[in-house]
Amino acid sequence: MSDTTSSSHPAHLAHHFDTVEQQRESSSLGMWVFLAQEVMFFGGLFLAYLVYRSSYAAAFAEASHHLDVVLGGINTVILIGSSLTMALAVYCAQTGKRHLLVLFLLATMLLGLAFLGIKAVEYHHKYVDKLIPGIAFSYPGPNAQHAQLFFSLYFAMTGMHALHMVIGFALLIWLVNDARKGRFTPEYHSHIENFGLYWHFVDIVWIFLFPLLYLIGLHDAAGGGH
Amino acid sequence: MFSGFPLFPEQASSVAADVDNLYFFLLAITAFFSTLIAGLVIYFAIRYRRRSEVELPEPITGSTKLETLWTVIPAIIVMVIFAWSAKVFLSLHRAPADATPIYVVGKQWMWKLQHLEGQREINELHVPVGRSVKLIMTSEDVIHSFYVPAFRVKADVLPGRYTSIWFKATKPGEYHLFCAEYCGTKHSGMIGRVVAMEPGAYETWLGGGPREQSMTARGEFLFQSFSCNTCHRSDGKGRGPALEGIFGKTVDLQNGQKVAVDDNYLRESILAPASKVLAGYQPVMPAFQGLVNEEALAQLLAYIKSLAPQAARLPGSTPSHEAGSERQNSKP
Amino acid sequence: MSTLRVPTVPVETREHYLNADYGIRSWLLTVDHKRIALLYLASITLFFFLGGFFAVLIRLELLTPQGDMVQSETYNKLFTMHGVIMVFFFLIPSIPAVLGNFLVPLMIGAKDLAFPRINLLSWYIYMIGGLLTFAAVVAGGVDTGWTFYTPYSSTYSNGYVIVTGLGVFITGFSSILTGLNFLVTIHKMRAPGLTWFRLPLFIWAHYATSLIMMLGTPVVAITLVLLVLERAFRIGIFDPTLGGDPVLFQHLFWFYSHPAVYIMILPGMGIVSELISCFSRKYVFGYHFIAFSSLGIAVLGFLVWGHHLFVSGQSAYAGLIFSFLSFLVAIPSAIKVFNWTATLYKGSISYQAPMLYAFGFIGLFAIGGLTGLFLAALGLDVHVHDTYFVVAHFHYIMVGGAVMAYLGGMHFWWPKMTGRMYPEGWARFSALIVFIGFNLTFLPQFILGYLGMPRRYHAYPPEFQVLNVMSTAGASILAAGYLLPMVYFLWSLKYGAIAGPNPWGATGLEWRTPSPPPTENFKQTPIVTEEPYEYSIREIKVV
Amino acid sequence: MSVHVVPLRIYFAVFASLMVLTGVTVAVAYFDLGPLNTIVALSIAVTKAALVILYFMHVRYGPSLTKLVVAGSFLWLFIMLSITMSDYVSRSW
Repeated sequence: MSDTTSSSHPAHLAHHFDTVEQQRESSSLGMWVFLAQEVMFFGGLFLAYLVYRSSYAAAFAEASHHLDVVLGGINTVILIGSSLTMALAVYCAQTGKRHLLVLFLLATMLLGLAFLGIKAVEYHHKYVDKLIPGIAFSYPGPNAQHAQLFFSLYFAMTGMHALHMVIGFALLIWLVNDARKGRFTPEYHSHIENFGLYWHFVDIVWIFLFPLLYLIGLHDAAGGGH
Repeated sequence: MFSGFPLFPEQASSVAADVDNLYFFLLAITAFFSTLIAGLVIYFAIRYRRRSEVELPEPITGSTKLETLWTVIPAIIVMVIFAWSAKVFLSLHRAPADATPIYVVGKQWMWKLQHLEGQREINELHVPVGRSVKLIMTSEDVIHSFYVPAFRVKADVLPGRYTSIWFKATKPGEYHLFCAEYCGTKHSGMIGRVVAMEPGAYETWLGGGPREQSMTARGEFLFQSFSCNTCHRSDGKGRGPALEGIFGKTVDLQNGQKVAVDDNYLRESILAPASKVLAGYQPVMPAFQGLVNEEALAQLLAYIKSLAPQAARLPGSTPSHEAGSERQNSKP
Repeated sequence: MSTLRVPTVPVETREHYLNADYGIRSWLLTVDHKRIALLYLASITLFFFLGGFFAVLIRLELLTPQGDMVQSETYNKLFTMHGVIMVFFFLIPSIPAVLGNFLVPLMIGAKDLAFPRINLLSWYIYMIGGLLTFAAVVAGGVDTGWTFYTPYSSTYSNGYVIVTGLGVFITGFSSILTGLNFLVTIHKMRAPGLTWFRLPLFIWAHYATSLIMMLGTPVVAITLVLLVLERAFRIGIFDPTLGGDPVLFQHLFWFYSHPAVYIMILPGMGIVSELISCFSRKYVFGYHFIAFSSLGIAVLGFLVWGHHLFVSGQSAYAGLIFSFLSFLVAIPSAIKVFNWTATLYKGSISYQAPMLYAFGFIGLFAIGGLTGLFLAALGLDVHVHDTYFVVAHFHYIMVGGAVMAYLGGMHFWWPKMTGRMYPEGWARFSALIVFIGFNLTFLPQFILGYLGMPRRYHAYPPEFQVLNVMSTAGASILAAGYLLPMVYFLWSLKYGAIAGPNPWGATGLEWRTPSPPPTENFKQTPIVTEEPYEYSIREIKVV
Repeated sequence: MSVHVVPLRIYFAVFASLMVLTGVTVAVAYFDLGPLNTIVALSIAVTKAALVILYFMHVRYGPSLTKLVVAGSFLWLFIMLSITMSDYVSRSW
């Protein structure tokens, strides 16, 4: 009975929730559950990677020499940096620093764009080197077949990751717009917080992709052969 | 057997009775529990039918004793079934060491079979009664499944690797051979028959027909025409390891791992030799992927497996525990 | 609490969710969970009859052994489209998206699901996926089997694999969003006093189902993405000629698709718990055990997918593990069946139509579950794998179980959804017909399977004909049984008696609001002070 | 509102640790440690992910339900990976 509806119903409280607290907790839980789903989505790719890496370890190590560790490393730094700016954006939303919020969101966008740009450069190198399975692929040596598997997985995994970045970028445009209009307050900024969770998740995926794809063959840099 | 209105398949192999006994046991359990539940539901429904709109049933919320009972009893029953079925499965899975190999290739939509003696058949398999036969199977295209209901055996036939089944026919006759894994347009036409014959009749059948070279002989011919013998010398001084007696051993690889030399390892080592190179050798062998077809590959395997052990020693080789007989499952 | 004779207020004079607004826009843009449930109801019914139409053609073809009615390509497309449509577009959304959508907020005293707009989005996603798949059917169909096994699907099939795969992929997200909505709603939107152990078992079942939707569906989604890439670009992941492993596809596919069976059956179990309790006027026997067995099934259900791979070239040792785990799932299912039976003991049992469906469910699910033991048994599965035994088994679970429960639930909550009663006599008759037709259709298939008739066979050896004819005869009866409710449900919309808020004298919050409910479900947020299924108190408040 | 505001110095400390760990994982990759290479690389990745989850994503300060969701999702991932691998490692046994 004790319904709280009419007493204090802020504009941003949807009709079917009783309290702001309930709405905030619901949206946060919803986001976390969504991320759990994302873990399993990428999990399928990691499983495929695990299976073939364990079967064709040598070919994978050799094929990974064709990835650019420097660019990959720079991208890792950029992406972790963007996670920091995103975390700071959430901080500003929590503490009501409206202009800084916009600034940090823009910084996150910029770093995200830089990441995607470097990724595009890497993809282009692969295209020039004929290392894109299904489009242009020619790989020397006896491990060609299994190297193709490596590159298939490389493109599937980084491609899915990049797609998530692109979606994140689109969402950021929308968030920046809302933030400029001052839509977010210390009481109501679920969108910023939830987007932050999403962005950090994308960062975490990369934290695993980087060593698994770029670093596995470094220690025998002499290259291939077995 | 191709007519009438059967309710139960013929038992024509040594394992059929074991499988059927398990089946009858499970049927009995199913019959008992479905009758019990249906009986109780019907009895309660009649006995406690609503007699008046205002009646109030006695409140009963549950009974931990009963819950324990109907948790523990099913648990015990399923564990019994598990143990029993695992035992039957392992006997289906482990071929006797003396089983005669027959090589099977599935393709859309036919079965091609090769006997060691050289006979080749299509959609028909002749086997002797009373002798264990092991089918070493692969596919040229999609996944098929070799299924002989009367023998109660089945295994998927995959492209790119070998799988196997074994059986010992116990009753002469003709039995259905089905492809059980959906494989495209004429899936239901990928059928044939297995003819189980008395040993005498089987020998006659083997002797009849056009004179064929044995698989080993053809394999030896291929071995030489591909010049395998220039590197895989029997004295162990070639660029590749000597192959005499290698089948069934466990060997050390260059990367420190160990691998059992079974049909699938030999297959991979011919088609993509760089994947798992023996310790002490260089990856210099060319890949034969696309150069040998499945039948020729089977002949090469038959030849390599026929090579008797020699004095030439492999680095770090040890005899394997099992004779590599049922190792048809391997890495992708 | 007398039932059935409470037509106090004519429905039309009161505002409720159906007459709150009119026009096509008011439906297509609605965020009311009850209206979205009806959108789903209309769409899945269409898909059900489309899939059923394919089933009829399949059964007609199998009347004769020669395979002489349609070409084998056509036959392969028929069973593929039957499977794809029934599994992904009917069974998986059926109970959750229709009854769950309608009832979850009502049962927990909420005004709506936590994310109403996402709920509407999920219906649109479902429709987009459905239309894509339908487009593939119209364009010429797909012939891979609903399991899409590689390398047939990736390399050899001539059908519209990519379009169908994308359709299923997209629809997966509708399932994910529905599950997400339910999870958050059940966690965060329960009425005051409605503690976890006061929740109806229907809610527990949907909670467990939602867990599976969230954790399983994304895996099949990425699998289908890889399949589409493989088919479009030959990237090699499932292609043995490039070192890929087709069995990996099966692992990924069944990691979702085995738990998906529990997406279909768990909500049905939830419905049956409600029905048995209501029509015997008793607290559900062993409430906690039923609730936890739902969670147990959801968790264990994720550990058993490999029993689909016993003869697929999976390692024998992995087979042993999967077999063992599969047997464990039998235990929570057994617990449920025994508890339902015990609920009847000393009850006050009436045989209204929903209860007849519940009885049918118990019987058919018992057989379906017990024959599952045959398939979990390694040594026996080798023989019956990929035969009609499997076909019979999973139809007993999915059709005998899930569809029976779905129909039972539709009959039970139809008065709540529409405010009208359907003709009871016809409903009982159709329950009987469905039960008889179902058994006649699928019992012979167990025998066919043990005889060795493989599934997906267009033509078959002549000695199997008698059993196939029996099966086809049963299917005709079954089809009539499914058409009947369609007719009298539609009839009841106009001519049915006014139902009143609680025609069955049931407990549960959904019966404490008028039928049909107002847009925000309750005039005031209800406060729950009693245990669930309190039939012994017999104070069912009618608002 | 029970929003926990994480102090800025924690964000910067976490960022610095992530950078250091990135450097370490690259450096270690140049040494041949045998099978340890993968173990070290993954341990570092897990540590980094844990830092991001606990601090950037506020799980450390969040409700236990969130912790349960995080733990559950990784448990499920582990189930999928480990049971599937049980097939691959035992195929040639």
